Amino acid sequence: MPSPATYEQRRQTAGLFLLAPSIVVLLAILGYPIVESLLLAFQKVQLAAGGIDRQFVGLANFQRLVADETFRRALLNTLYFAAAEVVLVVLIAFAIALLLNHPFGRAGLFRILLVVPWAIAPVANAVLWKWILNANYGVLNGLLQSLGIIDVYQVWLGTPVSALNFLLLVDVWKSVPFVALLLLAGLQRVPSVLYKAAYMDGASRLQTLMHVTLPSMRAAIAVAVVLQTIWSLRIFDLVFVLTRGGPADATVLLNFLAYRVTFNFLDIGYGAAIANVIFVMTILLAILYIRLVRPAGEAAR
Amino acid sequence: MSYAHHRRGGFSLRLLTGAGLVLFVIWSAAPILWLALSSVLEQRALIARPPDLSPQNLTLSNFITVIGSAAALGRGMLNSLIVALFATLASLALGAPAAYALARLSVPRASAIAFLVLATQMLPSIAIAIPLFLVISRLGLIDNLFSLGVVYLSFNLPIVIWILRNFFLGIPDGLEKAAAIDGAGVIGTFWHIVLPISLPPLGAAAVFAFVEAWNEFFFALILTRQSAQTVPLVIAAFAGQYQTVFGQMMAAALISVVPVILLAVLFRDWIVRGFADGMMKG
Amino acid sequence: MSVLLSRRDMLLAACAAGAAASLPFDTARASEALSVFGPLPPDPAPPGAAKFAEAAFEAWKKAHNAQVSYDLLAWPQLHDRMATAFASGSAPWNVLYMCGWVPEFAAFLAPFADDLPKALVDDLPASSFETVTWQGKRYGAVFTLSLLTLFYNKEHLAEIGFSAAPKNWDEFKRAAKELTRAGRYGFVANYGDPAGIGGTASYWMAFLQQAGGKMYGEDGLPVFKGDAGVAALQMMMDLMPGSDPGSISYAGINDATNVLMAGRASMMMNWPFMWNAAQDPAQSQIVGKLGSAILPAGPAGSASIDGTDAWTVSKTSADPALARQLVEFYLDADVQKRQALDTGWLPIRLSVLADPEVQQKLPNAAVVLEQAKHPYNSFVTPDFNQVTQALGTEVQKALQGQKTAAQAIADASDLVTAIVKRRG
Amino acid sequence: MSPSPSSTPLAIELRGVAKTFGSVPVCRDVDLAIAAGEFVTLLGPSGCGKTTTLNMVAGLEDCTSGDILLAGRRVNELSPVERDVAMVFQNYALYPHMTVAQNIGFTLRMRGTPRAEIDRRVKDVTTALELSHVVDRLPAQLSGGQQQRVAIGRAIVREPRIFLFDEPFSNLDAALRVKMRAEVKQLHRRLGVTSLFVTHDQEEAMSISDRIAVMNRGRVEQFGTPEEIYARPATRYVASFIGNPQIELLSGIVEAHEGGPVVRIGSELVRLASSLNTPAGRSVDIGVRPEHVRLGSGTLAGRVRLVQPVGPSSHVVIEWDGGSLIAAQPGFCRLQPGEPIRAEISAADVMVFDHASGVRLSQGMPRAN
Repeated sequence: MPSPATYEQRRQTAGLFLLAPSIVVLLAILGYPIVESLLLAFQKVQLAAGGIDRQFVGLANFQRLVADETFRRALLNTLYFAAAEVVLVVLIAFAIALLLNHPFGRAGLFRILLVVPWAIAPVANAVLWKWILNANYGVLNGLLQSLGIIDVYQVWLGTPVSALNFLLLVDVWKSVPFVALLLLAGLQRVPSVLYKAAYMDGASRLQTLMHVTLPSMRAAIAVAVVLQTIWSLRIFDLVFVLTRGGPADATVLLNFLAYRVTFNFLDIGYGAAIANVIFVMTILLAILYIRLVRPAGEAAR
Repeated sequence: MSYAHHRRGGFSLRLLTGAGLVLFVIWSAAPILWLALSSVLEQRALIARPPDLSPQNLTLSNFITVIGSAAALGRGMLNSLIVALFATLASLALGAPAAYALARLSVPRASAIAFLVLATQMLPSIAIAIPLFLVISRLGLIDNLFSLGVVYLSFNLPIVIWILRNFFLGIPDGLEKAAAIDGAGVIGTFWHIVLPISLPPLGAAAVFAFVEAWNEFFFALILTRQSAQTVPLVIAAFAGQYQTVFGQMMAAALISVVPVILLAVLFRDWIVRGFADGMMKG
Repeated sequence: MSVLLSRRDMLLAACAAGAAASLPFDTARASEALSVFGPLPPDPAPPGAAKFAEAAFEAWKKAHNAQVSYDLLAWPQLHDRMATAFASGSAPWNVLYMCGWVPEFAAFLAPFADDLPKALVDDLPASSFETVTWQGKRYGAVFTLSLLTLFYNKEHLAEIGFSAAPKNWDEFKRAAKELTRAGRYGFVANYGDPAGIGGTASYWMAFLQQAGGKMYGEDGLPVFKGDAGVAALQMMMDLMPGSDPGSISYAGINDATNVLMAGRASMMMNWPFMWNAAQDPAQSQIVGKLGSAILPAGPAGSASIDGTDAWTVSKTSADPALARQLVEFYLDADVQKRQALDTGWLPIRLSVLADPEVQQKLPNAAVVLEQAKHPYNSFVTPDFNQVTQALGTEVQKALQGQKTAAQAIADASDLVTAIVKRRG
Repeated sequence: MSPSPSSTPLAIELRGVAKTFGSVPVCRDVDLAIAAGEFVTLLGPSGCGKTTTLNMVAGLEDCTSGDILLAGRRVNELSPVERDVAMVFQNYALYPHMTVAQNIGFTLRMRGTPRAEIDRRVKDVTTALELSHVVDRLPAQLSGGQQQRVAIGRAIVREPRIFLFDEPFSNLDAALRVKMRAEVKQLHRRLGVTSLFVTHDQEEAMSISDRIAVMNRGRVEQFGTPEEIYARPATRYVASFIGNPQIELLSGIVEAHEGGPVVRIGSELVRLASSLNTPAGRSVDIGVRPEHVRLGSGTLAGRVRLVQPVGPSSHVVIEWDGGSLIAAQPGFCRLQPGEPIRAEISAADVMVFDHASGVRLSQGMPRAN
């Protein structure tokens, strides 16, 4: 008994059928909290007996943001941090993916080693790095001194620029594995016939990389960049353990500030406003990246 | 020069690759090595300057204590395993079909939907913590592994969809058409053709979902009490207000990473195998 | 022996407590059920969670036909879980541990401490109620006398001719300077985290009181923008040349404690719990070398701050009387004594502090008791976190040389005024 | 609608089929009637709508309007499997994770054929296609020709009603392409299954087809046997698409002349068959195929510009004041570039197209449009 739907109609129907469960799950779990947090950003929220007191205050929270020096500092820190992290993570991860895709790097051991930094519980990871970077008994100081690179122990987390960049380093270390895994998956779908063709055409390795590998990996790179941007703008645990935003707010990043305002100051409305700034920033950056990296063909679709 | 030979490269490239791999190993392993050392040394050796690695400071007491307190760590790991397996399997089971639909099944406004799905992950989790807690506590599901797993599912699902969708977009049309001609329906095509040729991204997505759920801290903190505590909370318990029991924390961290490594070993083949050859774009 | 290994034992005990607490609540319905929210050992945990007074605890439960379930969490996470639960209006606990958060959460707490037996209250330092009182009502009872005192390396001080700890600011500064040599530092502190009790701001508050200043006036507005405030900060700045330069980066007190225990710093301000840790050869290189003394006197004498570890009772508690009785049990003289002897956390009851056995086992008990005779206000308010964040950040800037003491204090005063006014 | 049982219905029939993507028309008003057992090719340049037409027959794309009938039954709403068609794809579209045997057997598996029968039929097919020794290999481990055979094997294994080929040889080198062409032709002769074949290679189309539908911009310009298409192209477009080297087209105006109309192209007067009955003054294009230019004598006086030997014959490009022409000479031509030469265009074989519409003016058709 043939059904009256054509191939395309069937595919579309099946598509809606396959998509629906995910959408339902996401809406059911995240729909209310997301809408609620958007609303909270326009409210003054105070703890009161039995719960919270909410009062609609329009744009007051956002006006406060404009005048908030810590917020401005956090915004600049975050922009620097996110930009630097995305670039570093994608470059390092790409290099690692190339290495692991090379016949020398095919050993399974390398792939297992790859995931370990990412698999360490973030709490333990942050505490580990806190010890490594300690100004008095940290092994990094000890190592660099014994190699003759530094004369005296350095307070890595003591000055604004240094502290922020060490946070960056640790987060890059932790973030590279997944992006490398993603790019490795991308590398593995570049048909070897393309490499063979490039070889036959006499393309140099660099040319092959630029004209064969990279274009074939556009999708994987786009995913990596967008996801890493989301994660970089959300970094929190490292700041919480390593520096607590210090010294003197030098390493306050937006998400940590949102946390501090929400959970330490219990200024829930203001915290929601900061969180929404991150939300909007992330969306804008994501759209930008998606447009930049999207293959020409898809743009026309 | 044969092509296989060319793949390996000339002397300088092989040297560069070798050096790169050495660097990669140092970069990945050195901090881990220090973690491992920290777990088997007395704390007084670690705060010495330089760290005192002499054998009399070696101790297994951290591991003995941590394993001795198996009630907490063991239960934490079991909880984490249940939650992470649920979140992983569910996010793949829901996410892969959704990604396929958004990539290839002419769902109207697929790009916009995909972006909205991802946008749910752009709001920092801190912002949704309180409303989410409110809902879950009204449902009486605080300190419940299922509710924690479902929350992780909602965090992993968008990322899984996004990763897989972009890979599915690159599958040549011909394969699906061939499958249709061969008599496979949409679901059959997805199951027999699309999934098997997408093992590397599926492997990456699975490892991602598992690790994220295994290690998630913030929601585990607010959504559990005692019985549903996951392993990151158990590890965090070694860091108190006045003292961090560093060696035990590192020992616990090391133990807790074993399942993830086992997973990586298990999925290694998925991560390695690619079917790019023979599916040139039509 | 049991003292030396106690930190491990306590962790084990905590795990056991966690396992016990995982029993479904329903099975406890038959008898009265109390849910207690508190920190995991080695932070000050209650009997049954930490390993002390277990028999007494069992007996108490039996006598009161009560089930006590513990919801224990690592100390740094306590506030977050509590804040989330309160903000959602669904905090399930009857008895809660608080650490300077009473004014913040006062709306959710019962002023049960007003009903405590007079005999008990009389045995507690009157000033211990300062951090648990809000708008005239007593919401909690501090259960361990946890005041900041000076810890020092006796060997190091002897080397520069100090047979006792520095008595005043001048001696303190001089000692710190002279002790900074041969790869060691005279002083170490954890100035990395500006906020909270034990944060940079609260250290400054100790100095402030030593200089004779206070935080707030009668109207609740800040009054520290005077000589005392500036002098306190200047004192901290003057100590810096004799301090571990890493101090500004140590976000937790254990970062600094480790430096002292490694023998590479000679003095630090720390909490009573430090004593036991420094005698554990597995983690300390200064076993037997540690001395403790009250904080050096400023122009107005010695002064400290309060660690404010207190038990409170939730307003929504089904059986507030039973909850109060549990807190009374925690404050029972015998329980307090076991707490001190078995865990190293000092008692709060004056009679127990004066107990010779306690003083003999914990030599610093006498010092802390002495310190308690001087002011030790932690100036907690509902916006304590926000105030100390702003204040501590300004202090950090001064310590880093970005601002003069006067500038930093003036700026801090403006910031704190704005915060207090916003609260309204 | 249903045909009477006695008549043999057409295997494939397209009635007014059109397809638009968004607002872009890809196929317009395509009519085709293909008899059972016929081998028909859709020929045209890329983008002419031939693959879309094929996909619509296969059921892989919907038609915007019109009807598709297979064996007399309207199948617009039927899925590919219900249409019982098999298809060979341009890049083979072999399943990269399946072995040769699994690739070929997949369609039977999808139909629930018993395992033993699958094995047997796969074995038959792989034997017939000389793939027996590679049945356990993955597609990536095969040569291009072997991949091609697997793709064909996958199509024939289930004995479909119709074969569809979508530029199946475009990835093969020239020699292999010719070989595969012969194999497919033989296969068709052996199985007798109606086949619809898409290519942009006119030579391939000519050599393999019973009939060819030449497509241009979404329309079928002409549907006929290879001979008809070559010798009697319906339009200037068809004429120029078919034949190698291409037909030469020369534009001019019809003049009345003693003995019939002529077109003046430079100094040469090209005589038109009088039966064309073209009025003087009309703008036309003259199409001259290389084999219809005779060298050595004639009225056309020009010079040799280029000589291209292609083996059995040589192509000589001659130019004169009216333009240039290609003449095909049998054998190896020894003319030198620059040499003066005379040529004659065979009046009987000249094709005349209306300049404006491109439609060929043929005998007995006094007027075009």
